[in-house]
Amino acid sequence: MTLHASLRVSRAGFSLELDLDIEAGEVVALLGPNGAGKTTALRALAGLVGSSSQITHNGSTWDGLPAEKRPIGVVFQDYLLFAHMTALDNVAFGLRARGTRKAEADTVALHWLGQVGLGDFARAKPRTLSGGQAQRVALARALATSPELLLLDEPLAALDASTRLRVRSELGRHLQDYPGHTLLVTHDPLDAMVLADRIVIIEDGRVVQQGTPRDVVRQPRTDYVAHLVGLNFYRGTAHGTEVRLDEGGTLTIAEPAEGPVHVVFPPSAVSLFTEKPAGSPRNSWQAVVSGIEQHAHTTRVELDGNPPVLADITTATVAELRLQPGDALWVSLKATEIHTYPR
Amino acid sequence: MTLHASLRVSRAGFSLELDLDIEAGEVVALLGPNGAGKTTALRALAGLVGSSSQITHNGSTWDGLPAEKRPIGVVFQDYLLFAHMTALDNVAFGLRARGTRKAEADTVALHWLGQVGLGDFARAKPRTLSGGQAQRVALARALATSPELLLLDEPLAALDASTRLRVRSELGRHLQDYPGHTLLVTHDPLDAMVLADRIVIIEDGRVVQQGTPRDVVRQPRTDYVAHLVGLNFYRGTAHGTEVRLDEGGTLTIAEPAEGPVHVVFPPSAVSLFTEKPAGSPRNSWQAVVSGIEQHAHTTRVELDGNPPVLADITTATVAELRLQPGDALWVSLKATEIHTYPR
Amino acid sequence: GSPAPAQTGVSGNVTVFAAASLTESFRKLGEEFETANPGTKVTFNFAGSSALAQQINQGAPADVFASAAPANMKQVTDTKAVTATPTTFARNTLQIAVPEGNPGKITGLADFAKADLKIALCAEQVPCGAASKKVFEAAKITAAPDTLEQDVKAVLTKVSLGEVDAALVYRTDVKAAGDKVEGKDFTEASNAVNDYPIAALDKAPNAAAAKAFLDYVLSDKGKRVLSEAGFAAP
Amino acid sequence: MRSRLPVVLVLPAIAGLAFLLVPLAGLLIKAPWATLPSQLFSAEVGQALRLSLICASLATVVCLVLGVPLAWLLARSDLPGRGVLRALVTVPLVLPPVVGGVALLLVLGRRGIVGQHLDQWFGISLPFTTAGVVLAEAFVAMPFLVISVEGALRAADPRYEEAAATLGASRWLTFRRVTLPSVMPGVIAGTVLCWARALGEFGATITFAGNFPGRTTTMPLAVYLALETDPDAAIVLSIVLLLVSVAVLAGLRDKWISGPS
Amino acid sequence: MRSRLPVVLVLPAIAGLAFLLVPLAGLLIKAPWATLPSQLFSAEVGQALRLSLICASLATVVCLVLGVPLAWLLARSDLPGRGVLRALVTVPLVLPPVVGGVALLLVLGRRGIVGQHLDQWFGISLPFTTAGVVLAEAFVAMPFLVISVEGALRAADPRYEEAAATLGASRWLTFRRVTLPSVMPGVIAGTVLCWARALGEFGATITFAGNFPGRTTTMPLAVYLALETDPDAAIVLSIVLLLVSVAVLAGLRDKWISGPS
Ligand SMILES: Nc1ncnc2c1ncn2[C@@H]1O[C@H](COP(=O)(O)OP(=O)(O)OP(=O)(O)O)[C@@H](O)[C@H]1O
Ligand SMILES: Nc1ncnc2c1ncn2[C@@H]1O[C@H](COP(=O)(O)OP(=O)(O)OP(=O)(O)O)[C@@H](O)[C@H]1O
Ligand SMILES: [Mg+2]
Ligand SMILES: [Mg+2]
Repeated sequence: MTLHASLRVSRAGFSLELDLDIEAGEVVALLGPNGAGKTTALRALAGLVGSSSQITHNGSTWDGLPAEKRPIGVVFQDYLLFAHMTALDNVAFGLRARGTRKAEADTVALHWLGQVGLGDFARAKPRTLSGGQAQRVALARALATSPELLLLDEPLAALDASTRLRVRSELGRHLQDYPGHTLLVTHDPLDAMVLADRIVIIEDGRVVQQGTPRDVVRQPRTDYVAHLVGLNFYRGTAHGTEVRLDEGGTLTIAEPAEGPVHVVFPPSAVSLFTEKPAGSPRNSWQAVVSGIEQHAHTTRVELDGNPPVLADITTATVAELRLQPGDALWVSLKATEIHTYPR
Repeated sequence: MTLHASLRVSRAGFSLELDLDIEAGEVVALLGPNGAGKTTALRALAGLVGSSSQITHNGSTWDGLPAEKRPIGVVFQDYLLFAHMTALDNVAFGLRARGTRKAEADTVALHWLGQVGLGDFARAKPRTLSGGQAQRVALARALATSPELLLLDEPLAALDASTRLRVRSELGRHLQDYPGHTLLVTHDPLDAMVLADRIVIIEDGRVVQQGTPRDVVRQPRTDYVAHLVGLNFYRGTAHGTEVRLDEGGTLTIAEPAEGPVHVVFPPSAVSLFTEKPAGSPRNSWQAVVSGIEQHAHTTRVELDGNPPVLADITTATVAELRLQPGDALWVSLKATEIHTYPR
Repeated sequence: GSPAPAQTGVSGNVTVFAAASLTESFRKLGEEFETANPGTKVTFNFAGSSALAQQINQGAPADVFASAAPANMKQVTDTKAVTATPTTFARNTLQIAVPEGNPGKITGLADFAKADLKIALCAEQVPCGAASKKVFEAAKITAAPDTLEQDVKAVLTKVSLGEVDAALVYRTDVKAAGDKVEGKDFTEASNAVNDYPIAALDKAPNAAAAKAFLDYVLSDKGKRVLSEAGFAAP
Repeated sequence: MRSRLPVVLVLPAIAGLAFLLVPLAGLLIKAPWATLPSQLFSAEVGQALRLSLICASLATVVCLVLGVPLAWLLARSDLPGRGVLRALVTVPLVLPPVVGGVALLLVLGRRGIVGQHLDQWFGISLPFTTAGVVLAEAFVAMPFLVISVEGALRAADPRYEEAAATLGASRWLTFRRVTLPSVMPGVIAGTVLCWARALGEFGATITFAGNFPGRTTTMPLAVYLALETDPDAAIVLSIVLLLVSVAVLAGLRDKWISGPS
Repeated sequence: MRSRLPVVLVLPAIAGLAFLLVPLAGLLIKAPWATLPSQLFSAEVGQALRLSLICASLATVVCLVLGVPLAWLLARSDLPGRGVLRALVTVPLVLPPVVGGVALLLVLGRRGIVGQHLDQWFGISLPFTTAGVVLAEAFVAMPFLVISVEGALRAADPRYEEAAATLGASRWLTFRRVTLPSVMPGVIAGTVLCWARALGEFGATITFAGNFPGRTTTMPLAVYLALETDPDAAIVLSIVLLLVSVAVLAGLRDKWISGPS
């Protein structure tokens, strides 16, 4: 059973043209930069925005069906919890709207509040909840009605790092058991990677890449996607084991290729030296440090050169090299670490 | 010049007791789980919450000073952009409130909008901005008045991954030049690590750990912090090179120690085998796979054992071992990878 | 009656506070007075007599007060806003008012006791209600009203819309209401005659003109205008 | 923690308060207090007061039942000509109440457009009845409710209603459980206006429902008639009406307000 | 995209609309249209209409200047006894307007508590002047504005005001640039109520300001006098008042509403 959606929304200065197929049980993540139209796509699916979209599910069409008639659950980007109801009543609302009796709805709602770790907050009013707590209530509210299509607009964005891991794996477990279709809008490639079976990346209202998380991670097709998955990314033209990059510079690769290719390698594959390295790496060029960022276990160094490059090095190396912005260094890279694929 | 703040807020079921010193030019990140009181602390500093806090700055006290008399800039967790003003007017508001003439205020505001990449959206009303765009306008609004104390409540939370990197490094650059004091509330350890000179971690209204990002990363003191920085974390008692863990199990370490210690090691230091490994690692025990998560370049495996442990392994290894939840495996760990420090 | 006043040579503004039921006749009188006394201007303040009495007692700059009932005049003499003795310049008697075509088949005052008819009377507190009460007492009839209205106009509205079958109102009001209301005289009406008193105020800003206007109302010309409106001479 | 109140706001606020309250104080000062107890406990005054409270409350209920949906229709539907409708709804405010009463008689009176059928077919006659008082008061007071509630509805964030729709709530359920509670302050303000206006209603009531003690004589009618003969008594009666309404409003509002928030 | 309007809301809404509009239709049907043009273009009616519009608008300005700050004080400050103040502000609604006029006379009349000093010291006398009309209308209409605006203020999210404070805005600036624009729909609703109520004001006006053509005779007073002499003309005058107010409201509201949103 597939949900076919052909979403078409146009408004001044922006148009969305997005064809989405979501299998039953499948989780599709919609990734894209701010303003790409992710929320708009979600609203079109939910029936909240006037559009000429066509949606068919299980042989029936949703076109013209109002939001409340669609078997959906939505977690909104800014929660939209009903301020005058308790957390419990918020979660029970969807069930009550479907005619479930109060006692039963409350039991189910309490279960879902427990699932998001807020069992003790059943009687709390939304305004007394912290941002993350509110987000988790919104999540419980959307899940409580067991919808056929679950729409999540940044469901984890406001959660703190440790709660996020917990809620994410819980959400992951639920989505695995969940027989319906799921569309997850997120900025976080890790959320998409962990939760989604397939990733659709849109920019400016159009799909720029889609595929399994593994494919997207390994073979990004735009700067945005490469940035997202943390790879150095270039366009170039291959002749055998040599790739001439469009923005300047040449790289030697291990597996021969021909024609226009994308070139990627992880920042951790890059080594930095104060002197021109001898040894085996067949790629080495000079570059100037333009930025340094301390990450948890490594340091990311941004280098301007031909080509420019990001390098992840150990903190020990930073201290040893006494790195400062403006320093000129030698960048070196093993040909075997470079991955190419046709454009 | 130091800003001394002794923040005391009490409300039903929650109290905050937090002493903070922020040097001029210093960026302090306040980390903590949902409901820990981060926003409350920020509101007490801003003068937005009735409290018996004492704040002194540059020899003068802020106690009893209303919010509008404090030289502060705040980015709120949910933006709070003025809906009836354009983005430009929002950003110019603080300058206008300080008596700057309209033309000048608009010029400065436009500059700041440009800084956050929204120069083209000067005339847009907040409701037409996407979530991330709105957040960036809020950021520009707070920065535009060049406040002495900058308070940021999750300033990057709604930004997409790629914009986030860009805005984060811009923010980082601004904070470096910025002579004032900065308090950054965030869930994201990476934001804290990249932007902050010092990290203060609170749980339930109390400081549980503080120090430089490096110290916090290397020597977490609570489960929450360990989780945050992605380390396996245990409490134990050392006798020479042997540590008896409180929750069960024993580990052999390289550097001898005595008495109560914390024990940490990164998930990437853990290897998994289907058979008991021979070879050098002096620590090996049996454990059962309880969860598997696909990350960008590695796979994280959660294992139940004595002790339980997280392992990061390559995706190739996952395929090779055909890992499934419920599988029993051998965990192995080199003694040299384990770091201990006194409790 | 008194003779028509000679040209007095008065000028300026004269402010007359007059009961609303005098609106039509006093406007006419005012125009005639202005023509007869060039250089004068009559300004009217028409409202309920009691409201006018209140205003005068609160220091309103009135020259003349023409009340629809002695009781309201008494309110201003009580406070010494008027110390001269007021003069009665017109009288009004009650008539039975029925809607056009007399759907209730009203023949006389006795019909007012019928419970199945809709009957409107003035409330006792207002002059026409007090007069009605006197009439019924004299005729030894217990009226069965459905409503006790606050003024004659309210009663007439109900008669003209056919909401009630009969009402007791002043002859002048029946006349003013036109075709939609028919008036029927009845003998007991003579038991309750309502006097309209008029007086100049002690603190009248234009005492001379006030006197002149008062005299004009009491003159034969004044009487003619008032009798055209249905008032009886005092 | 907040700064001092700004003079530029506080001065006009105090002036406004004085403007509204000093005349009331004037009434209190000049009132013949000696007669108050005898007035207060007279059977007639008690009757009028009870009738006033009952009729104003019933009229308010009528207004809530009809007016809140009307406000919602004006604020949320996409009817053509909403602007004109909205203006038309305001009109009974402008109509002098006596004319409003005449209009009601033209429609609901014995010979009225609708009233003649009510009379012939069902034997129902509204003028001169307590029901007539309620109708007259509701007619005059409803616009206050409609306009207040409509204002509140248009200020409310419609995305909460979208959230309710995605949870499967029909428009009616959404209205009841999401929209209405979120505009409660506006509804309360409108209800207060409406009740107070109904309580003070005079012109339309006496024109449509007449004045018969115990049946249609409400306090304003009693006050008006007292003004004719004994202005002091009228002032005392007004003060009684005022005190009762202040007591009711001060009492009820606090209860209502602490409820939903 | 949204579902059909729910019957349970639409039916009462339509009933409410009918309840308000059918009596007006009744007036229109029974009005002696033949006399309309002559009435409409008579100098007196023109004068009364102009005076009505001017006085109601001035009274609305007075109410805005004093009432909006008062509403803000009631909604945002932490004055003790706010509940009682709020109820007191509602009181002029309940007061029969005639008594309101008496109260104004007691205070601002030539012999009134304040008025005698105004008269002695400044030679200002308010009763029986156009200024008196404005005051009487403002006195009666202000509570409508205050209560509407206060309701809107209490429904508005105070955190936006906090955000303004952190940007260095004083309470006054915050009020002007943040609070007021965000409660604009409520202010507009209140202004409409206030203006309409002032336009229809009769009892307090005739009592406090008297009934002097060209100076204090507003349309409702003209209607009252017409009822004395020619009831049909009274209906025609009322319709003129209605049409003008509908035109003004329909015109203005659309302009105001499209402005801030
Ligand atoms: N109500 C609206 N009216 C007009 N334009 C809008 C409206 N909402 C969004 N837009 C515009 O439509 C485009 C898509 O916005 P959308 O909210 O779908 O983006 P998004 O991908 O969800 O962004 P974000 O990640 O920041 O939430 C943007 O250019 C935005 O400015
Ligand atoms: N207005 C309020 N009234 C009562 N309790 C509140 C209020 N706001 C927050 N709280 C409570 O105070 C505590 C601290 O909340 P706070 O918002 O400071 O947490 P936080 O650390 O900012 O959380 P988050 O990361 O989710 O934003 C929580 O227990 C919360 O439930
Ligand atoms: Mg979005
Ligand atoms: Mg927070």
